[in-house]
Amino acid sequence: MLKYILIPLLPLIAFIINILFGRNFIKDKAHWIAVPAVACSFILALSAFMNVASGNVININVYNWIVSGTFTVTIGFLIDQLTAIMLIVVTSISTLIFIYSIGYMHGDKGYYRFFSYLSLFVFSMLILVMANNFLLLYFGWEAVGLCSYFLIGFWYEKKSAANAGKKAFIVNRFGDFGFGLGVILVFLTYGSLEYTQVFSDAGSIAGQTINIFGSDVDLITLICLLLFCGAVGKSAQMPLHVWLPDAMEGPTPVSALIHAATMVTAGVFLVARCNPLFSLSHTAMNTVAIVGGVTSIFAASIGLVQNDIKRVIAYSTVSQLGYMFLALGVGAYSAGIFHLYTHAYFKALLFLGSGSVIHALGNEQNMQKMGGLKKYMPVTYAVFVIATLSITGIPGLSGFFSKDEILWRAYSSGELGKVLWLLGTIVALMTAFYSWRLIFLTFHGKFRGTHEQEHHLHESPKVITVPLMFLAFGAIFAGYAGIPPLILEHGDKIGEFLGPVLGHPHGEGSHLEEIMVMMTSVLVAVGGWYGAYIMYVKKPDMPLEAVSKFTPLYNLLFNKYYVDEIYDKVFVKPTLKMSDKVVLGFFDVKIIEGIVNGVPNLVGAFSKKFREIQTGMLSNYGLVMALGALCIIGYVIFLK
Amino acid sequence: MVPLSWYILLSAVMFSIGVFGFLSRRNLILIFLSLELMLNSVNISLVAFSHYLQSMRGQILVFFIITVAAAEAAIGLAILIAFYRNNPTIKVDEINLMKG
Amino acid sequence: MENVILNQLNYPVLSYTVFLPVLGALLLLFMRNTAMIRWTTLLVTMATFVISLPLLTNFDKTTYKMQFVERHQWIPSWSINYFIGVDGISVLFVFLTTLLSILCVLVSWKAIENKVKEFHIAILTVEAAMTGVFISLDFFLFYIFWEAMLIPMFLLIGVWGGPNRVYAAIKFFLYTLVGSVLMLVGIIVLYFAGGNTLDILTLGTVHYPVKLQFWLFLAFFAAFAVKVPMFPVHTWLPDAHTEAPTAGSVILAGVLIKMGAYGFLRFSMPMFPDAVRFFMTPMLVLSVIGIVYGALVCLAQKDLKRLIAYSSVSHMGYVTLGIFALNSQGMEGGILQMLNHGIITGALFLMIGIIYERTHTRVIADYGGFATLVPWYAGLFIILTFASIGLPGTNGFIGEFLVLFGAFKAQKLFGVLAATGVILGAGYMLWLYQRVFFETPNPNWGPGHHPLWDLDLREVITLAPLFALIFVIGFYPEVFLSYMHPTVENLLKHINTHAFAGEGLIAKHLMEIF
Amino acid sequence: MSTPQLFFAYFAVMMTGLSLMVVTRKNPVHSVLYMLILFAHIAALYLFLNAEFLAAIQIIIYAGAILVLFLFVIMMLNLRKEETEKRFQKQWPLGIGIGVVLAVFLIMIVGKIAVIAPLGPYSIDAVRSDGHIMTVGKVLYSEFLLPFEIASLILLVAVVGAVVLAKRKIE
Amino acid sequence: MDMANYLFEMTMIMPEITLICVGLILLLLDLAVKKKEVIAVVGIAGTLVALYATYKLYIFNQPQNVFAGMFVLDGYSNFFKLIFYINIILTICISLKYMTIEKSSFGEYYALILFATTGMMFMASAADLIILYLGLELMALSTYILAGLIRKQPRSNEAALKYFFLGAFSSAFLLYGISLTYGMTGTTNIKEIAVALQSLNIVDNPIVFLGMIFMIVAFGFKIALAPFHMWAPDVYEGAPTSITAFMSVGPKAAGFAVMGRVLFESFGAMQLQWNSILIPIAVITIAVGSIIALAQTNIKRMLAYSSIAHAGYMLLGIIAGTADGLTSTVNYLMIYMFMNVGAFAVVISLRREGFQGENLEDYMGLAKKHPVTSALMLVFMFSLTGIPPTAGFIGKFYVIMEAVNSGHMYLAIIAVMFSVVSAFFYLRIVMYMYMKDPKEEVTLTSSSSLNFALAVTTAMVIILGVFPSFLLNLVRSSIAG
Repeated sequence: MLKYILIPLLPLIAFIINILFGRNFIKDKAHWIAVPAVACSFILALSAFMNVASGNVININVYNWIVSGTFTVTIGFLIDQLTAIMLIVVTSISTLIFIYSIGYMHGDKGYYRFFSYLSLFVFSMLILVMANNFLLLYFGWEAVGLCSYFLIGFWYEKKSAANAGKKAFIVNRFGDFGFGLGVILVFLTYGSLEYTQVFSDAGSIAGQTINIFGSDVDLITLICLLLFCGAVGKSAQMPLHVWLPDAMEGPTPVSALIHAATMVTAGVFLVARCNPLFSLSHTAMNTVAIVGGVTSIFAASIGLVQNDIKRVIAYSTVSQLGYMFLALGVGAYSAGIFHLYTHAYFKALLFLGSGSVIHALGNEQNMQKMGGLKKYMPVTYAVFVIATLSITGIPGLSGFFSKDEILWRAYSSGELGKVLWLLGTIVALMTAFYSWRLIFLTFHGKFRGTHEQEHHLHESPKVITVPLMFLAFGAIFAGYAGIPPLILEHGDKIGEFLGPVLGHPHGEGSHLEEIMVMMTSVLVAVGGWYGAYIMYVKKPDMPLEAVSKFTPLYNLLFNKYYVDEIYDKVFVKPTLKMSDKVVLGFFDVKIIEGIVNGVPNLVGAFSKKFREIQTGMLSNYGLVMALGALCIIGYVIFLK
Repeated sequence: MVPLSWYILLSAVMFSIGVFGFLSRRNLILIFLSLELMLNSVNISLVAFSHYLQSMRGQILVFFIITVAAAEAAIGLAILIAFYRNNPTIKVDEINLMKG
Repeated sequence: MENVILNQLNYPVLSYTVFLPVLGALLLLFMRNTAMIRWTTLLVTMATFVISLPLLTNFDKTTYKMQFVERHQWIPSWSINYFIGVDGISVLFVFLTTLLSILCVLVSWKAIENKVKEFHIAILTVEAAMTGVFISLDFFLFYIFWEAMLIPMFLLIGVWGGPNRVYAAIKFFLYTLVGSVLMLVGIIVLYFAGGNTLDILTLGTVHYPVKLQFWLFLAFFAAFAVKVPMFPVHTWLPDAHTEAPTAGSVILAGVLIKMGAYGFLRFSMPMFPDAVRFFMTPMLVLSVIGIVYGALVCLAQKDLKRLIAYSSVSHMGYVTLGIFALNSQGMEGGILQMLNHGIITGALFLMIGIIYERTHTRVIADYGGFATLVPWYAGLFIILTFASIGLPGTNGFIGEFLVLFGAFKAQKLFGVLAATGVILGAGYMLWLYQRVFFETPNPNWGPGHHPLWDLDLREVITLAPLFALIFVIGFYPEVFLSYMHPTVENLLKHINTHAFAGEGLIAKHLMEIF
Repeated sequence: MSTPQLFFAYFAVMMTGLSLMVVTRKNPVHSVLYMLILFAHIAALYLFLNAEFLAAIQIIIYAGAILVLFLFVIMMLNLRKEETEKRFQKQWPLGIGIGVVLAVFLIMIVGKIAVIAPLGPYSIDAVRSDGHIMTVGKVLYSEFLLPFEIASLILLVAVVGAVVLAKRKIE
Repeated sequence: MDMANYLFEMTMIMPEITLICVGLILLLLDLAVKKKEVIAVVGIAGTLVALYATYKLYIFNQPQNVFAGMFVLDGYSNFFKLIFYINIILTICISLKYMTIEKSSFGEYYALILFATTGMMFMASAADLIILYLGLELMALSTYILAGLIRKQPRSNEAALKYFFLGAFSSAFLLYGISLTYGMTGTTNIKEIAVALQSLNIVDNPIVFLGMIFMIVAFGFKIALAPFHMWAPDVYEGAPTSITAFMSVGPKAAGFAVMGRVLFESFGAMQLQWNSILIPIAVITIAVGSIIALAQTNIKRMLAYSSIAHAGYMLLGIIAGTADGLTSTVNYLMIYMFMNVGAFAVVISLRREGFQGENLEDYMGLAKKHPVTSALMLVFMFSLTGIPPTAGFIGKFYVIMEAVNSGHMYLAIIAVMFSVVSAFFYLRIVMYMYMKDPKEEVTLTSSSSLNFALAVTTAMVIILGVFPSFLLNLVRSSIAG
């Protein structure tokens, strides 16, 4: 039992040691604490995976966390199939990225800080996936947000970094607002927050309604939607996607680990985890699917025109996350998780590869100032191509299997599904286009940067390239865990493995259709490549022409549909303005303080007026006395 | 017979005149005189009550009032003189060193 | 005496806790040397803390009854007794009070340089009075402590405070006095209504007419709402917090404003159950407004201390929200949130005091880049920031979650609205943190200009207990929650069984009133 | 109207008139002299009410001592310019108003007053048989002994006070 | 009248006789002895003898009516006498140095204090309106003189003048009231009036009512109830500070003594009527006192208004109309004496040759140089505000309790609200002392007697605040028994 607790605990210990002693003692040896810790976690996770694979589900309660009246919640861990996969994804990628960071962050003055935050993140993420109840999940959920905040704002002296960190946290809070309420509602509905209990009772409330703000709402739908709010925030779905591109202000390993492979997929994990609840509500499922679909095309379209290498990948991430939600929404939970799993590898690879590029160029991120790096950085180029092949869904690589699974599931799940499939296919086309565009702009053609940069161009050191290779391995072969039954009977190992948790969805549709779907996706992948090839290699002038032809569209896309600007104008500015001018300036200062100070001032004014009655002349005094006596006589004798 | 109320009414009128004098005159000495007028009006009513009630109390009280009035006069005029030494006025509306 | 447990220790632990500081204050009268004064005060506060510890360790957590009770005749002609004791709620606040007092002395070690003796006398007397408030079981005694506290507090703000201290001090005093005097009238009415006694426990068992309950509730509300402070009677707080010296702010935020909420729990709830049920919704509304309002104002603040002060308004909104949710989660959350707020905001004020000693400015814009300049300080501050936001793992989360849970359970709308405060809270705190600590360092500071130095040992020691508590409560809140379970359960049972029930009856009485 | 009533009417008219003269004269000396006449009338009224002793001391003390003291002070202060200045204060209309209203109130309230309490032992005959002075004396030195003593104390205080306040030498 | 009876009657007024004799001795002593300290000591000693006499007279459980029912010796009067004694002692203590500075330390000063107090004692013991009147005049005449004792100072002259004229004016009202009451009831004996009211069935008679109103006006004047308070600020400001302290307690207490006695014993049956007068008076008094005090800059004047406000609070006990109510008033008086005289003692200590020390500005930064005096003033100010644990709170608590008990809730609320207003001007003193920087150096005059007075008053203010039981029992047993 202790070994399972150690999985999250080791990174925590690493964090504590590094944060307390890093500054003065450990300094640039911080990785000696962090890397072994997370590596051990990985090993322990593997053993846990083995244990689960042998059919055991581990559910341990460590101690009672909060007890209040009937409300009880424990610190406890559940390691089932879903968790086991997540554990592997998290710890393996973490380990690789930790190692990568040794090289990447070398010489940074916040080196120890970086590793401690990263360790803390791993701890939080592990808590998130290992929790056996909603509140502990929430704990991990918030904690990863915290780490994300720290790491995005790692170079806090840069205003944009500080802003981005803050933005990420606050935008996530919007999601957590719903998530928190959802957790509360779960308890109020089921009387427990434990997964096992909640999910076994899930069906008991089907059809119940709840009166909220005067209208009856389907209870289960409400719960699901509230929980989904959290997922939307964390996984950067519309309309809360705005933080993720900005999050690229953080160091690249962070983008890879947190903002591609692990944390952002927490939302997917959450929905998958709660599949017994979601399955009960069509509305919720459709919402998930639509949000996912819309987000994916929305983000992909933005990615088409971005110039910042990391931002392209970031939008790609958002888009891929949308894919996963699309999968979840059509009931293909295992497909979603499968894509999560494969995506973790190829997206981490993309990020780390871009990190390698950025590192080589001295923190240049604008692709327009790159080009022709192929010959300087062959390893990076190679892994980049692998990752791109994988993400675009070229058969034989991981991405193909998971992506195809999703598209097929979508296609086979009714009319909405067909629409979503179409959407997904278009996204796939776009994905292929911008991914190849990235490669062509970065690695092909002529170098467009400064001479000095050119002079320093070199392949990254081993400590960076080796993890890249490992990831590239994952990007190629991870997908073989889920070969479609169409191709290989019982090939969908992962689907079967997850079956106990996520169920066995079966779409309706013929083999023919399935093959057609598969062919289509391969076709669009190639089509995307071709388009990019034409535009960026064959006819390099074409993009400019296109821009001048479709200027409004280009501007719309380039400016990310002006979402940030709209939020700023509609939410942020008015709130700040209202709090300053209305709440503080008018209500607090004018009205409340006006009364508070006004009453004493009034009394004071009275005082000044009344003291004038005291003229100092004794006849006046006598007059007042006599008048007083008269009033009394008049009042009591004549009026009463 | 003269009814009791006549005396009392006379006393009341004199009392009111005294009050008027007290409130209206400027000269402190006249204010003082008005006070004496008020006291005398009370005395009249007391003696009248005493007479009609066939009780001695009223008259005794008058006796004391006159005594006190004498003492009051002595002290009052002494205060007046002491005051006049420092502030050569006895106009009541000029005496407002302290106010507010 | 069947509903209390007499003091089983062989010394009057509660009396010692209250009167040791008084004794210390008297002792200080005869001292001249400032170092000696400081050390004496420190020793006295520490001794008080140690003496009060058996309250926690020997506490019987299985009962709601008053414990460590002492009772002596005091003013027999009004049947008033010296009657003190603690239950699962008050014992926590005694702990908090004695703990924070030590820190107040420590943090003032260098900050206070004039009228040192008077300052420490004020600290000690305020400690005694605050402890007294929490342990009094006789209304008269309670009121004496309640008001007596104002005197040293008034001086603390007015004598050792910031530039606008006099205004703040007088505002604080009069504001709270207005509330208290109305409560005084309420107490007197209770005295007669409850059978010529001021014994709080006895008064809590009497069934008062509904109409009377309404008026009394309002009278008590006046006192408690001002102290909490609830919207819209909160405006004394920003001034008082801002102008007070660090120790004063800590006392204010840490303990003093808890008394309002404590008053609701100790008096309003058991004595006026019908009124409490009737006023539940208005109270929740005010709480929610307080939460959102306080948070919004924080967004607009330009002064460091003022911002924290307004955040107190917001946080105390959670407290009252939880308490008036009238379920065990809300109430326990509310109580815990009181403790949490004492710890977090207390620590925040300590921190601000520490930095103020170095920079002598409270304007946020004067800061910037302090994470580079004073990294340890920045590190501790971020912990407080997140504790204040209510991040899981810190104590703030437990309180806030339970409160929201309770509120949502009671009335969904308020739960939802209050939860928006969580978003705003993150907004203003993180923005504050960014402006103070992030970005490039403000050129005013740093080597060559105005030297800054990081935390020294005394300051770390001052802060350490609070940070420890933040995590202890965050990870194992049962440490404190376990004390309050029986008490809260009993209180809720009391409200539910004692209320006349019947909304119709309440409505009928209401018609009579208006 | 019977003879006593006619007498009373005369006194009433005279006394009211004299009172008004006292409070309205410009020259204080005139006021004092009007007062003197008023006191004589009052003394006569006392006689009318069978209070010979009081009538006597009204003349002796009030007229003889107190008024003389007043005159003395007026002379001493030598208030010449008094005659050229206003005699009433600014508030005199209010004074009149209050005086009139007070008079109206009092008249309305006490207008119908009559003796309702049980009568005491000092009927006119009883007083006549001993003589007024003797009767007063007897009562004064038995029943009203204590007040008498206090009155003496008051006089003592007056003496002390007058000396302390008005004596010339200071320090 | 046989001798034994006569002696017994003389015993009953032994305290008064003692004070008179001591007063006379002081007058004579003044001629022989130069040192005023001796006179003061003799005066205090005489007061203690009188106190002892009163203590001895406590043996009578029943009220003793002597001098043909003119004089009554009961717990009520005895308790008031206790207040008066303490008042004398404290006043003499704070006067000694002060009157020397004012160059008015006459022997007569001390004698007059004793005579004035004798008058008050007669008032407290008066069982007949004649005694009441004479006692009142004895007190009043003495205090007129005392107020004007600093002959060189125009303010003092003016104070005496105003006090005298208005006092005489109010006496006329009193007499008019007495005369009407006498006319209707045929008696001036306080008890017999009550009997006559019942037996003649004239409780509702407007003439009786009018008589009562006039008496209330006169009493109200002595107590300084609005609107009969107008003299108070001027006189308090102008009079020698020690006499201001004396006046703010003695005559006020005596006024309450007679008011309580007359209203409760004579007009007990007319409680509804007099309540309908006193309630608005109480409200106006509290309001006027508290509000106008806010604008004052002279501390004596401010304390004068404060004393007006306090009179309003005390009136609440009378309004309650029960023995408990009266008890609360008397209790308040006792407490008020300590805190008020204490405050004046501090005011006096600021007075020195060539420096009045009466402006609020003079208190700026006092705490810096004179922490002890400032601390004492702080105690007095908070006590006057009514903040526990000072005695002022006990006093207010009791009267408000009685107001509530008698069903005058709104009065209680008004009273407490105005006590908040009053807090502002008391606090201002504290604020000046502690929170402002001194404008000029203030040196304090102190003397052992003044320190003694300060020590006693402070101690009492705190002790009575924390352990009020002793005083409460004493008052209760005095008034109920």
